[in-house]
Amino acid sequence: MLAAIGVGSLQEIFDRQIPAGVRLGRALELPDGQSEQDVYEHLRELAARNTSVEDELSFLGAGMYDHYVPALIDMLMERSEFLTPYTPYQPEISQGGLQVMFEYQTAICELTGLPVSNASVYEGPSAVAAAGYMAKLHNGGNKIVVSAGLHPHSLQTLRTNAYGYGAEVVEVPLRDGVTDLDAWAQAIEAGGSEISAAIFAQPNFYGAVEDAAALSAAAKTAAAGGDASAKVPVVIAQVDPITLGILKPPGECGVDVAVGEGQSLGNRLDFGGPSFGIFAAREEYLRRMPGRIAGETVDVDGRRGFVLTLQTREQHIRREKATSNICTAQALNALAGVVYLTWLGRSGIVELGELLLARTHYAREQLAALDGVEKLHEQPAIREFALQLDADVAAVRRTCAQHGVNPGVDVHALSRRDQDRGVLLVAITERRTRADIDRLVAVLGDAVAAERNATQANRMSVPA
Amino acid sequence: MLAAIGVGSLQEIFDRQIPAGVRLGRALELPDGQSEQDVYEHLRELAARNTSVEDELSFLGAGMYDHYVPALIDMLMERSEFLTPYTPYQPEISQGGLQVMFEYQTAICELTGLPVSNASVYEGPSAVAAAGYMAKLHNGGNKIVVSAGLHPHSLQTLRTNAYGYGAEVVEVPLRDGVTDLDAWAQAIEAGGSEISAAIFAQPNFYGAVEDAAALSAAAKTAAAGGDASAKVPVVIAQVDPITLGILKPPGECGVDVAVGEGQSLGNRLDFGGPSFGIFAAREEYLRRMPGRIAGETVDVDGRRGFVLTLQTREQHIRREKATSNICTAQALNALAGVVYLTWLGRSGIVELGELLLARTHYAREQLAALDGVEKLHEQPAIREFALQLDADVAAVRRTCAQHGVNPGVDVHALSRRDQDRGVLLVAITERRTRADIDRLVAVLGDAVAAERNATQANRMSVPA
Amino acid sequence: MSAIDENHLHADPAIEAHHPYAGATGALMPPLQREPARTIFQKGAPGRRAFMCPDMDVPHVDVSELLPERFRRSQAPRLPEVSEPEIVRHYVGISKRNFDLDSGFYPLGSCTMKHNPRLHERVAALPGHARLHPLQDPERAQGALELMWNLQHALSEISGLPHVSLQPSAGSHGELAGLLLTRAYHEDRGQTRHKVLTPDTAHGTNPATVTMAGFEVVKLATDANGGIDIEDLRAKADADVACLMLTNPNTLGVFDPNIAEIAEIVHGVGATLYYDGANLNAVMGISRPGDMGFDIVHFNLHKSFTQPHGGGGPGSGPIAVSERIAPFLPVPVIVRDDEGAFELDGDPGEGVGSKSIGRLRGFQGNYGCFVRSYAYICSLGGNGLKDASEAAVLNANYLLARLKEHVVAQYLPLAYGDLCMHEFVLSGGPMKRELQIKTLDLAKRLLDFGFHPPTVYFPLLVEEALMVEPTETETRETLDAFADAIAAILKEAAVDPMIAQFAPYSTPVRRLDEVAAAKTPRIREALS
Amino acid sequence: MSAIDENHLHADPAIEAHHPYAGATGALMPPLQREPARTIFQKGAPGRRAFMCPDMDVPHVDVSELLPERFRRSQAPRLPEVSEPEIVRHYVGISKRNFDLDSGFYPLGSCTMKHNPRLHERVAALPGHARLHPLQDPERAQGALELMWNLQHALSEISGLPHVSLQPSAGSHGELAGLLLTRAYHEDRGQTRHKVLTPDTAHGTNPATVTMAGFEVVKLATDANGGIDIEDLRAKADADVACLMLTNPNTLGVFDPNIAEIAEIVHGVGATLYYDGANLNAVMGISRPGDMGFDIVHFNLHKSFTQPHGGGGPGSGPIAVSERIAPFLPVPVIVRDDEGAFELDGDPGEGVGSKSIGRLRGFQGNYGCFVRSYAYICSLGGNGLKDASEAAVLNANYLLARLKEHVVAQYLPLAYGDLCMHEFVLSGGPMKRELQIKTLDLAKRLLDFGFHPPTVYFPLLVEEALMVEPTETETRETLDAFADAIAAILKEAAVDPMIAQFAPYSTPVRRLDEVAAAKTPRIREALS
Ligand SMILES: Cc1ncc(COP(=O)(O)O)c(C=O)c1O
Ligand SMILES: Cc1ncc(COP(=O)(O)O)c(C=O)c1O
Repeated sequence: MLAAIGVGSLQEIFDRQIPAGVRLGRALELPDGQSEQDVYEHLRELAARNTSVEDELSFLGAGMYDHYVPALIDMLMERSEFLTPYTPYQPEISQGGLQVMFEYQTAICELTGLPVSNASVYEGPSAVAAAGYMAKLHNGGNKIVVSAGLHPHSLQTLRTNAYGYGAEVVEVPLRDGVTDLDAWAQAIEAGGSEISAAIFAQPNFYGAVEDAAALSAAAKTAAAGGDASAKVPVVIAQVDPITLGILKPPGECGVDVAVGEGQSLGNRLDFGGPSFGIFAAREEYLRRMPGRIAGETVDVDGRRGFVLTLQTREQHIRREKATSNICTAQALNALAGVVYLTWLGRSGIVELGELLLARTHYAREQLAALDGVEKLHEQPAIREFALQLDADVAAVRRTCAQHGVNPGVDVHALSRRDQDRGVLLVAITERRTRADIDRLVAVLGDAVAAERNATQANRMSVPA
Repeated sequence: MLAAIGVGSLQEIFDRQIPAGVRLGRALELPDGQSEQDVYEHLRELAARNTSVEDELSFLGAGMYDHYVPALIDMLMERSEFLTPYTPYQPEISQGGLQVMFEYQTAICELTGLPVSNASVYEGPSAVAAAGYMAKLHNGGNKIVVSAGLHPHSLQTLRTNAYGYGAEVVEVPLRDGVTDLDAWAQAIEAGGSEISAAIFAQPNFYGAVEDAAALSAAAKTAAAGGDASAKVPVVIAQVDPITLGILKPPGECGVDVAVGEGQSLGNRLDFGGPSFGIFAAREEYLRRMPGRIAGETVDVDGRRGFVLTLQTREQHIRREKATSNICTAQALNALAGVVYLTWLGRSGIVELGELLLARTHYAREQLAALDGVEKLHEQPAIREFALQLDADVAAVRRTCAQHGVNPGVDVHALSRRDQDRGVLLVAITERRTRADIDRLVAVLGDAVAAERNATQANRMSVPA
Repeated sequence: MSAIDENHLHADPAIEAHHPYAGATGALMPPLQREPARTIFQKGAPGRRAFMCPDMDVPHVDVSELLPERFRRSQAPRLPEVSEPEIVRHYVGISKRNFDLDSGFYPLGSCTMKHNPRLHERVAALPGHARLHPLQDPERAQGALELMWNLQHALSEISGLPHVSLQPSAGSHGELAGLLLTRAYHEDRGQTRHKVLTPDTAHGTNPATVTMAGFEVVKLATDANGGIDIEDLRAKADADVACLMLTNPNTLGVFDPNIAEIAEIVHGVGATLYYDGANLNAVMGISRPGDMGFDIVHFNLHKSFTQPHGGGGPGSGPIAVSERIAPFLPVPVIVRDDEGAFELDGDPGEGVGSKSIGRLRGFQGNYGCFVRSYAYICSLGGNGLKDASEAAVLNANYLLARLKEHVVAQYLPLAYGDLCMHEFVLSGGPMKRELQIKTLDLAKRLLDFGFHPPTVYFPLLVEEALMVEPTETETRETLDAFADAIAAILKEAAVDPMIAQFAPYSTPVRRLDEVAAAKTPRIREALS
Repeated sequence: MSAIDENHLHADPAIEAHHPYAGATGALMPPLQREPARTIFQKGAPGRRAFMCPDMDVPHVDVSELLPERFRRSQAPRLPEVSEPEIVRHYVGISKRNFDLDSGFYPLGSCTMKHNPRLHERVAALPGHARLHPLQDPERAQGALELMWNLQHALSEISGLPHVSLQPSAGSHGELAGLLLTRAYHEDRGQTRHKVLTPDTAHGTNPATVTMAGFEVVKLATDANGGIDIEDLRAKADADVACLMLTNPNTLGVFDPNIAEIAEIVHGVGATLYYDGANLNAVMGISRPGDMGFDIVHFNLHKSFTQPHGGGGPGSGPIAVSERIAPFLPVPVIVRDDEGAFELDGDPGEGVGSKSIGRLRGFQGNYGCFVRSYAYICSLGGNGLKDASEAAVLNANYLLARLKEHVVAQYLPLAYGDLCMHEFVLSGGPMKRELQIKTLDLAKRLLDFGFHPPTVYFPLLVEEALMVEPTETETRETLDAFADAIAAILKEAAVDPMIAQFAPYSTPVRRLDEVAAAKTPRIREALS
């Protein structure tokens, strides 16, 4: 090969191109390469030091959930034809991937009740930030009103991004577990035409079902202040797709843009990623949406086919004028999403929603009946709810762990907000049976009791 | 659909065809159907009650071995195109499977040094029995001489089958760990023209490398008794394919037929199956071989292609005159086999053989140096060897298990032969590192010592 | 294609719509499928490799000290020398030259090509199953033994026979077990019987097994309804008959209406009645072999219980037997003690296996297949199994009806009866005579329509037989499309039979010279 | 095909050999690939389903009691109604309409389509990784945190920069992080800068990111050697420049010979130097961005570190930074205590992340990608990574040389330089003028030869650009075959350019009307 190239050595190729001053004159200080079995053993050993949802009875949620992933998804995701291609730049030989995107978009439109969807963005929180950016492009406002009911990671990600694109984030507090409608309307009214977007989560971070229609309507009315031609904020809802089998879809609640974390839909937990972000909107936002969009067309022989479309939104065509910088997104994860939705099917998604609703209700009532445990709010909840413990959450969780139970997320540890002290967020998926819930009730009840006794004892032993 | 069929109900279809007297008038007494996740949980729970080679440090072998299966094999075996077709009856749309068979046959021929191979039989022991049947078809003899060095399962399977096809099995004992050459020659000579086959294992069940060339030569000489035209037995060797990178191939040792268990080649343990059986032979046996054989040919346009060939051997063509009744064999497992051999490659199979040889030697010497532990024989061993313990093997194994070590197979428990009392069969694969072997030495040493002390103590406490 | 006059191909619009030239532009075969076949031995280059050997971590000892020269291989076997990416491309590439069940309809009669749920692959791959050594102590393999115990129980209930051995590796292995059991049973009663009756509709494995088990085949005729000719049976059933092997419904898709009488005759002469379970998919939860009078049954887990076929295996062929056969069952047998713990008993003192014929293979059978089939049974449950059989029979009858609707019945009449069980057999005789295309041509032409053809030329007693088994997991749309394809091919043949005679046109290779392959067998790659 | 005169296609034997009609019989597209596209929404039937809901095992409460009517969905979303076998067939079927890396050569420039070892999929699927909840307590996720720590360390060593954040989800997300870090860095020093320099060879994500991060793009020209035009840089580098974003080797495959000087100029005006790591595959273990003077680097784990592309993601875009940038890194950061235990620190008091820009997404990043890339780094080791880069550069230069040998160079000259790094860019200008086929035509015709085309029409400054990146995992035989194909297409075009102009012919669909697609977008299936 060197002869064909016309060089005397491999080294020569590098010497002729890389200035000596920036060449690394030594070997990389990394371990030696290993055989396949050795790497496997090493990674297996690392995995063994993680307590997965297979190793304990877990009620962790707060953004990612241990839903059952049907086996056919693994099989499809592992097919070379889906696993190994790049983004479909050559549509003639990428009809498989493009059709999946088209089907995915259809499913997301159906779920959200919105007419357009892209083919995925990275994940949930960054989808919120991306929607915020789109709103800014849309109406030029530089303030974003956001409910405190958003996931803390979404709030933080929004702030980080807004710092870049130059928007101020105004947080609206909750009341009775849901966005304070008055404060919401006031914040929007106060911002006036500066407001680019109004964002809330449905259900919100604490598991409460928001009155989405009321929030949307209030946002528009408050902004318009009676003026029909006034600029109104883009109403953005961060939704949990798996609840949309039973929950009124954002498109029917006056929402303009629905974003959300797609992990629940057939994606594994993977310690937080990769998963995918949902991004759907009303028609008028189509040409400002971020990410790939597959569209239907015909070939020269009149056959139906699919292409990446509306690419003039995108970075590779529009560069600095692009509506987003996103390039590689989450095609394979979105494939899992649409296959999952297909597997659930039209009636399955409703049945699953109702099962989650019922089990969640059962768990919530049973747990709230324990001494030292109260509901954080009385709002309806679908598959997750917040409890207020009269005990140190960290200590209670440690005790539960000793019994193989992970009772849920320590909200304060996640959010670092004072008002979240003592709050435990419990997620119920279809994998958690009634027996599992009963076990949680028993173990958590004991743990709370023990912790309260210990605290009590402690208090008493301290001289007044 | 019923209307199209022209019946009033589904029941009618059955009523019109199945006599009432043989209809099951009740529901099957089996549990109700379950959702996918419930079945998964149930099967996972069952799996959790098995101690796999991931859960302990295992030196089990005796026919199946914990070799590393490269990940690409899983991927290929799970491809729908390989996993789900039937036997390739329509060659035009089965070229993938047929080519794999052809490649497999090539690899097995290379390994064994024999010119023809079929596309697989069920597994090891039944391959021995099938070879015995072929020998009977070949020369009409009704006695099979067999070395006691065969795996007990092979011996037993051979006997079961021979009971059917009407052959007597004569066992030749071992001496110094290998087939007693004199007894072997005598048995064959004594049988004369009645002998259809002479069978030995290489390496044998106790891990010893046999002198295959001497056994083959002796079999032919003893039978012929100097008469060149005399009927000679078919010499059959049961081989361990993974040793054939370094061990002289049967084809170069005068062996006529090589059979063997293929599990070591890229197949998982699966508690004993499915795996595949190897069946290779000299040219003259080609038209009497059992099982599918893929052959090369051309299509009407002159393109190279593959078909199932020599089908006039087979049951679907020849029925009662077929050379075997085998139909469904082990195509997918054989695929794993040839992919594994390809992955190892020409030099890899030698390197692996040498690694096994060296680690086996190390383990054997270290273990034999323990008090109360001796080599059962001094013959060369490649990746398995037998030890004689001066202690109850079952008790020793129990103690080791408490330390997470499975030191190998209790031969007596497997064979039920008196002479196998106290014999432990230790297998070393490339997955067992030197550190693992050192741990085995320590744990086994302690266990043997403890067991001997206990026995000693016991003896002393019993009044003489 | 030279043989075909392109012009009249387009004469009939119905033909045009289905013709492979329809929309010919853009319809050429993709290059990767069109490539001439090259084996892995023809790829790579010296020194290339995928495997990286783990470290030689023990003290170096010269190989010659450990393995004397005369036992050593002098030259490495000429295995391929290729990189991992080359291996992946090679096998992924040739996989695309296979048709498979996940890609299309596969109505291969007698093979029960039902959907293979992926859950089964997932659970079979759990390390506790897949990486369990077969000689693990029973105390530490309780999950596996319980699974086998449960599977035995389910198969017993489904077959209506009390005892099960999971050991045989496939259907034909089960048959061999059955005949060895029969031999042992008779010999135990001091009888040596020589003959085994098999109907002329029997699958080839039945007579082949008879010979391997040391018996002689006696053929039974089929009557006008497609069942056993009772008179022939009566004539041949004598005290030298060891067994009658029967498939019911048989390979014609006909449930023998005289099954009770047949059993009586067979038992009357002291013979055993063997049930070839390949067609069990017709009757699960509906009719049980044990209740019909069978003594021994084999199951094809890879048919009725959806173990994937793998292009020709693995399979699994458990057997169920009546009480009188039970003592002879293969060892080891699974036993359960009072505390519910399971054991493998290789030498039972009494009862099941106490007079065992011995082992049929190594270890405990194809456990990996047990896991899948057990998962299947758990998924469906008792009622689900019955539903499956009902749907299988419904689908077969619907497809049959659709084929009767068309011109089809004229050329491809149903061989026997009017309804069918889970499969049916058509005769291509009229088609051959009137349209000049044989069943083989029809089969090959179906490939161009994206269907796997039915089983052809079996059973032997039907002229130009076409044996169709749709299974329960196919949709009505698929059955309709298949019926339409058959009709289209017949119509096309009426215009020009050469189209089918020269088919297929859209496969990586076309008709292959099987005669040449058998005449001078090339069964391995020649290496230099 | 009507546009092509069949007769002269066969004029030249070299053309004939590669022409799709060669051996036309038997070369029609298989029916399953030829079928018109139908989406899953067009399949199935009312009431069909795959999912079976687990038991409602808790006391029944009416849905309306739990969720008030006004919050409830009135009609179920019109998701497909299909059985499991239908789902499998549908998606397996459409998967066959994709070309993929496991099936053929994929020299997509800038995308580093190197082999994806299956070991990575195996280890990523281990439940301890795949089923680990992102909010698991760090004490019980030590394996995951250690893996991330080790990966950070490796990336730090490879880039020559001390601190790493794994959080960004892809390359462009890393870019965004990098510019936000730049903003924070300057603001921390009391400066508000507005401009970011990007060369005209930059990937589209660079300028797009600049805008998203609130900066303004200032373009830099490319000099005759394919590097940055130093004079242009000097002219534009001023105190309002926040950053220069550079790819090195750049998208022309050229390693900028003036990199040291560039760094000096950029640092001289107080700006940061950002390294777009998409082309890192050229220099691993050979030259390090940190040593070149870069402050911030993003990695594309899905390129250099072989995370499979999945048809457009997932990816992962970790960043490495110099000490001065470290305080601004995203949170949480991984810390290790004295006993070696790992923690996630969301609010570090000092050092790394102490003045953090905040989060860029949920949780800790695309951990599943980390597992794969970490496995890759463990497999190759330090030397193996260097070997990989060397082989990538060797392969690129060999392919370039092969393309120069042929007539090719005349029609497809190398745009810049004589050697290249891991990829090179040809210009199709002469080809277009002299042979009447455009780069697009060449690309489409390559499809008929079984190759994925190179990246086309990028970088923008090269006329009719063709950007070729073979990667190190391809064999010489593949490179030769690709070079031969290009030569054959050019030769064929000399005879009849319409062949390429109308290509492809062997794909499930042919050229698609993209204009119509954008004009009246149909981006979802219409449902009734
Ligand atoms: C009726 C019948 N009997 C027996 C068999 C043999 O079964 P196996 O292939 O599992 O050995 C078959 C399989 O084709 C069959 O169809
Ligand atoms: C040079 C260059 N920079 C940046 C990117 C963007 O990377 P990603 O797709 O991971 O966002 C790419 C990917 O195509 C690229 O080639």
